[in-house]
Amino acid sequence: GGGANKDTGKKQFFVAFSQCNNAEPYRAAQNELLTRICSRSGDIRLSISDGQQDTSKQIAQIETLILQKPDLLIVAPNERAPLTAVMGKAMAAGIPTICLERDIVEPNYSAYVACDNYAIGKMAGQFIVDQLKARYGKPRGKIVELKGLLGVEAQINRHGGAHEVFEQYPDIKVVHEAVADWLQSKGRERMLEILRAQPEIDVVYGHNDPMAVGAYLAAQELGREKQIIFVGVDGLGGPAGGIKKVMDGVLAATFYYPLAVDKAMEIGNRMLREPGFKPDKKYVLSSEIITKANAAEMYQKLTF
Amino acid sequence: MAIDGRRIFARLQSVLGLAVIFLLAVLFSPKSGAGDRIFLEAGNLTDILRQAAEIGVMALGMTLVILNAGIDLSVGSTLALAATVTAMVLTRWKTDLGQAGHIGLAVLAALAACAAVGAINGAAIVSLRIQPFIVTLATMIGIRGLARRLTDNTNIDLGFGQDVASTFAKTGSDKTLVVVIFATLAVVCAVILARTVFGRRVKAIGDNERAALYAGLPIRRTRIWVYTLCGLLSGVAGVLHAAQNHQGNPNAGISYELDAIAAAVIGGTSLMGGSGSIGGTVVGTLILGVLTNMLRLNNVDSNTELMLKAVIIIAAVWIQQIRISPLARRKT
Amino acid sequence: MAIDGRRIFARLQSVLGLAVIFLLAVLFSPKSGAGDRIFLEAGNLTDILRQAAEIGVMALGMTLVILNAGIDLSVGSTLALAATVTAMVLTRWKTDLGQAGHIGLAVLAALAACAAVGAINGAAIVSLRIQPFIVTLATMIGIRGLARRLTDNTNIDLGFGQDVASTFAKTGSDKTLVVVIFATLAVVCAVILARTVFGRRVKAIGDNERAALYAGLPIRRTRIWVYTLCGLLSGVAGVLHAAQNHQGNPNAGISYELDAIAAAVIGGTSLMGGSGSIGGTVVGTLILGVLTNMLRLNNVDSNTELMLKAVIIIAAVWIQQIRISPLARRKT
Amino acid sequence: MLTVLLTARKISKHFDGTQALRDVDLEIEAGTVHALVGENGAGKSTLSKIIAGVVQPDSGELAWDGKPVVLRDPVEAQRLGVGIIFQELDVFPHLSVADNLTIGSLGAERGAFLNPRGMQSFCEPLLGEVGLRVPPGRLVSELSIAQMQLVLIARALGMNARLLIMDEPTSALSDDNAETLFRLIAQLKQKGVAILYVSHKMDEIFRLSDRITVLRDGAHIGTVLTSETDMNRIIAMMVGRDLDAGSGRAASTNQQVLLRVAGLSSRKLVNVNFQLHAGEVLGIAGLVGSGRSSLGAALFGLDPTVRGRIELRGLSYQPRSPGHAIDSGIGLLPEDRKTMGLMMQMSVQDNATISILDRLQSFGFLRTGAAHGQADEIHRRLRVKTAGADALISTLSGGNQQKVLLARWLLVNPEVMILDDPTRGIDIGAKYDIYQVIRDLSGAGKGVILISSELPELLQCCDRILVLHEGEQTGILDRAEATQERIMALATRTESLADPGH
Ligand SMILES: Nc1ncnc2c1ncn2[C@@H]1O[C@H](COP(=O)(O)OP(=O)(O)OP(=O)(O)O)[C@@H](O)[C@H]1O
Ligand SMILES: Nc1ncnc2c1ncn2[C@@H]1O[C@H](COP(=O)(O)OP(=O)(O)OP(=O)(O)O)[C@@H](O)[C@H]1O
Ligand SMILES: [Mg+2]
Ligand SMILES: [Mg+2]
Repeated sequence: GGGANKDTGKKQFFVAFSQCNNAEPYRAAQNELLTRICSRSGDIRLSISDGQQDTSKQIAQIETLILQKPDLLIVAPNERAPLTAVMGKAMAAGIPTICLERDIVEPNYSAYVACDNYAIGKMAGQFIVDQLKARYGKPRGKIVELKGLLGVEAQINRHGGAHEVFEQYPDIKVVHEAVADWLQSKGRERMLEILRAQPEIDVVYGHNDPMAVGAYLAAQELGREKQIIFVGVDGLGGPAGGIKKVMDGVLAATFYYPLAVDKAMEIGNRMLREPGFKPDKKYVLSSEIITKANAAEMYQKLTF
Repeated sequence: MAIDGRRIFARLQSVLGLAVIFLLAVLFSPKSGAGDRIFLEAGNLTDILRQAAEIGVMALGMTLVILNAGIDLSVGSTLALAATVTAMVLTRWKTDLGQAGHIGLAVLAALAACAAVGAINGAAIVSLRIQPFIVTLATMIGIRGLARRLTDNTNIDLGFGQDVASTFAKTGSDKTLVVVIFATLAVVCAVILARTVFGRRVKAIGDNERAALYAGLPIRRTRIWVYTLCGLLSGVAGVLHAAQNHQGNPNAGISYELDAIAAAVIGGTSLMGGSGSIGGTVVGTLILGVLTNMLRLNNVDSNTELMLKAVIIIAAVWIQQIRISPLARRKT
Repeated sequence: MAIDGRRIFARLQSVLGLAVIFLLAVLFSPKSGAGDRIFLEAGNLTDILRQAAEIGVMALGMTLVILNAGIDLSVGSTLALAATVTAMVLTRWKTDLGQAGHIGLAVLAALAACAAVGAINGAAIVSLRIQPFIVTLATMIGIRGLARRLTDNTNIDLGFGQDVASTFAKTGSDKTLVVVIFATLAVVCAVILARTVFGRRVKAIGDNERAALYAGLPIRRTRIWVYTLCGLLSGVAGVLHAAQNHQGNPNAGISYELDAIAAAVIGGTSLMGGSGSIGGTVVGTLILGVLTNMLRLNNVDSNTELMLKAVIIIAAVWIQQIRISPLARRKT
Repeated sequence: MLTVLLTARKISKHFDGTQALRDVDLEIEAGTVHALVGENGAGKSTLSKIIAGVVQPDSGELAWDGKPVVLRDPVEAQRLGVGIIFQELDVFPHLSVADNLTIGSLGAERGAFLNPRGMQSFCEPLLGEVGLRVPPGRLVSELSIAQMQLVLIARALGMNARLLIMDEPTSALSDDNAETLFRLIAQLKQKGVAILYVSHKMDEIFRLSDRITVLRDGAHIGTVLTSETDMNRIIAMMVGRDLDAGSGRAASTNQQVLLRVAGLSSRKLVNVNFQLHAGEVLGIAGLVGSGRSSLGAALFGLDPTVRGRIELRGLSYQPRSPGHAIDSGIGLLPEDRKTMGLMMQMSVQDNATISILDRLQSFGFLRTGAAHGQADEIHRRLRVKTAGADALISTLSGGNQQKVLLARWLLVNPEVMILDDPTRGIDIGAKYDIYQVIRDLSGAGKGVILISSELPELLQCCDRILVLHEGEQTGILDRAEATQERIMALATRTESLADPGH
């Protein structure tokens, strides 16, 4: 549990963050932001563990974390169902637990910070429709969709939200859907073949920025990048992130997927420091569109 | 099978690596509030066993395959198939067999499917004369596709209610049950290898296939059975996986084949076939389990963890074999 | 190495599988607006070559390793290391060598790092006498950790501007260049294997290590070089990967080792060591490349794609070897 | 009247490139020993394998007890009662002796579970009969090659066969083990078992057999009653030419010491001392497992536990590895060509030149022409029978494989050549060729160490014979004083030696 800081006598808090997979740029950005926030407050010892995209590993990790009794546990679950039980165990052990962006099956947490991928899908879909309207004067056109790993919540909802919009316009067709597993290299490979099979493409909608950038690389090689509007999701800061790609003119737009840890720590800090504080069960974070217009400003904000 | 002194010595040695890792884990274990070493807490030690059990069960089958001079890359996909089939039968079928009957049916269906995958592997290897690596690589790819297709790319949740699926998940994730299943299967496999005609043939064929041919051993039949058993054991691992994770996930078990092979090989089984043991594989599984637990308890940065893991795996394997005569490990 | 009729025949056969897949691809190719088969468009065919080049270059090194009766699981991580080192040197170092010099430095640094990884693999295998599977599994894990650590888990972007990094990406993703590099390296490796003392020794040691010992061959030295070359070639693949994807991604190349091994083995290289050829590996690489392209051009559902792929791989390998005498592929 | 057990009619078999058998007839009667002889590559093993159901003939028929049979696999042959000891020592190295004896045998594998006690009582008498004293639990990979041969003989005995095919069973055995085998054969004959005996050793053939069938180039040359023929006639039938048995050689007079070994000990050797002069042939005699091969291995840098002093041409020599030994001028032709000699997936040519690649290269590239020239010359000299230098070595008959290995060492051309059982499995013509090679080597001033299980061979070829007993040197006999009896006495340590210290 939290012990006394020997130097100051001030109470030190132990915050544990069970990250599902460090090895994704989005997750790395989350870790970075959380580290900054915690070090700013001075009395928080933060430990980040990496589930390495393996649910069993993440469960095992949380099990060992429970033994170490942190003052606050933040979990970014790799998968919904499997983590439900172990987070229940953490709650039962009296550890305040915050669940990030993926809802588990039972509400075994003190608070849940949600990001609405379906809403993001709808925003992206609407943006694409607007672009097509601008291009043709009416809503028509051909879209290529590059999907993330099938079955993952973000993939399902970013797909579903966008399609809800597309379906209102019979002349807008998704002519090719390919799975590129969130990867820039796969996005590029798949797009090369798609470009061969589809002589006309107006928009590429990537479920994340790297896949959209990969598609851009492929189009560039065939000299068709000027004819296509590339849209991504995530809007990470830094030179490798999607915002920079919008500034570079590679992507027409990207949609900020909230890092969520800032909100989580805001709630967490109050739970640690305000004895009477009862958090809400659920906080929903909203996305933001990033285009050339606001890219520079967002880049400043989200680059650490 | 008579046992002479040298073998017992070799066996002791193969525990040496495990012992060293165990000691390291104790030494570096963080302490709990009460000052106890967390690593040594009963809860943690049994956690290790439980966590190791899945890979362990697969590694048992893998050991049979490797002893037979083969390899099975499809075990991870087979595990996913078992998990999804179990979950589907539990959540989507209606039966009037009662909960126990329904669960039995689900498990049987999963195991049968996995045994069939193994049998297909074996049959393709013996009848088309294609290297096991290629055949099982193909089934690894194909069965993954099948599992995803069966579930339409979704995870099937088993839930936390009172229904049959939840009951299955609750029962099947019981620590004792999981560990007992692993232990039982290990003993069964060890007995098969050491005490049955079949087991001896498995080794003999892997040891020298031409001699086996000359001796008139039923090479094809034996081989098909070996892969069938391996598939079956991956199925068991898959059922456990489904229960423990409360879901049937078609993307489960990716790259588990490497862990299963590693457990067998760390335990002293030679990839050239013919030499190795189930005991060794259990030790190998535990080495990997303790190693992972040790690194995690200490909350090592995950990239550092990977680098440390590399070094420790090599060190552990090296310790296990340093004193074994160099002659014994030459390819003959 | 003289060539007799049987060898030529065997060589023709190993192209048979490729020919069949090629025909299938033509047959099932979707048509473009003008009614041409898209598969046969020059652009598509060269795309296949370019895409196959990365795995192909790795498979060349893998062939040397497998001929030597080894295996190298670390090639995917090594590729990632090369990609990240290249990107880091390009984006984070300042030099006054001019663009060409800077690019040269980046490539050299990446290749040197990868050759070092290979040399470490080789040295660990020969001096600790641990099975190559384990050693390279450990480096596969460890080097992945290193690559991630170097970049702090982020992708390093090469950008789309006029700076040195962008120039590198633009040059290095040129189709002709990539294909020429692959072809050149394939020829070099084939010559090494068939015409040099070193190549002969690589095969001899893989064929029968004990006999090689008695024949006084420098086993340790040869083996270290084999793994070094394999590391170096993975490095080349990694540099190409970075250029083509405009980024140094520490998570690149995951599970590429399976593809590289598959290319070699589909091309007829035996995992038992001693038999196989570079030509076969090139064929194996192309079989995989055409297969993937064919399935994707037809926009097959991704799960069906996996299942079809499994069946076609087995069929292709089977076709390649049906007429080769059964004795030739028995383990002796 | 003897009953014909097995009849083979017009058996033909060809492998790609070679006609191994051409219309061969054979009749084997119960209770007799039928010898099968011929040069290396004549087709003896192929015929044996056909009868054992391992190889299927292209044409021809087999009859068993007068009834036609088709043997599709070894089990069918075993069911009929055919047992075989294959020429290639195909054991299961990672299984125990007991496992090797009982696996696959029809009787010993009843039921699903192994019966360790039953196996024990099955194996012990068999091991006793062949004179192999090792624990049945010992792994076969830990045995010497002679011991493996004994395991295979025991295994064949255990099958209780009515026809026992022995393909060169004594090629790896020393004389005392061979004697045991001969006694066994006599007993089996008594019991009515038929034996097809393949060997290159004429004395054995004439001692054991009732009939002799001669094959040459896959053709049946003739079958004769042993009592009605003699060795020269058989040899003439085999080779189709007259052989020069070669006289004994003139004793070497060169006094230059090439190799001096003093107080050599290792894990398996105790205080071995000798000198080898230029042009001298030193024989090493001893029983199975007496350490003869270990002595060769120690000099060749294969044993890290060697202690003692070795000098080559007066310079101290600490063998580190075979590579180092070769560079220092020592060569070793190993006793087991399959596991220690040949790269089975490589060609004849590549196998012959693998140790001299450094000489065939410029800037690391092989000069193929040079390789061809040198190897071809030696293959001609040794009369290697092959479909061509590019043929895979695995397609050669055992004896020809051995010649290719010898060719490898002739190409290396070391100062001191250690030959460990060089005539194992070699036909009589080839054997003379090898004796000629030994003479040539010593004539050229090389030192030769000849390890052999055949005393006549040692007596014929050597200037002096060093005898080992359980790793200890029990004596060195000069050519003049050496007789079979004295060597055996030293080898079994029934004669005390000149130096009472040992
Ligand atoms: N599997 C095979 N493939 C190709 N050729 C073969 C094969 N087996 C035997 N041969 C050839 O058939 C011929 C007869 O070989 P076989 O082994 O029967 O000879 P052998 O009389 O037993 O000789 P040795 O005394 O040397 O053992 C040889 O020319 C040999 O090269
Ligand atoms: N690979 C091995 N592992 C363990 N022991 C061995 C091995 N090879 C030989 N031995 C044992 O070492 C001793 C000496 O063997 P060595 O081969 O030197 O004798 P040898 O006189 O050459 O006998 P052989 O006639 O069997 O070749 C024997 O007792 C033998 O059983
Ligand atoms: Mg023979
Ligand atoms: Mg010997």
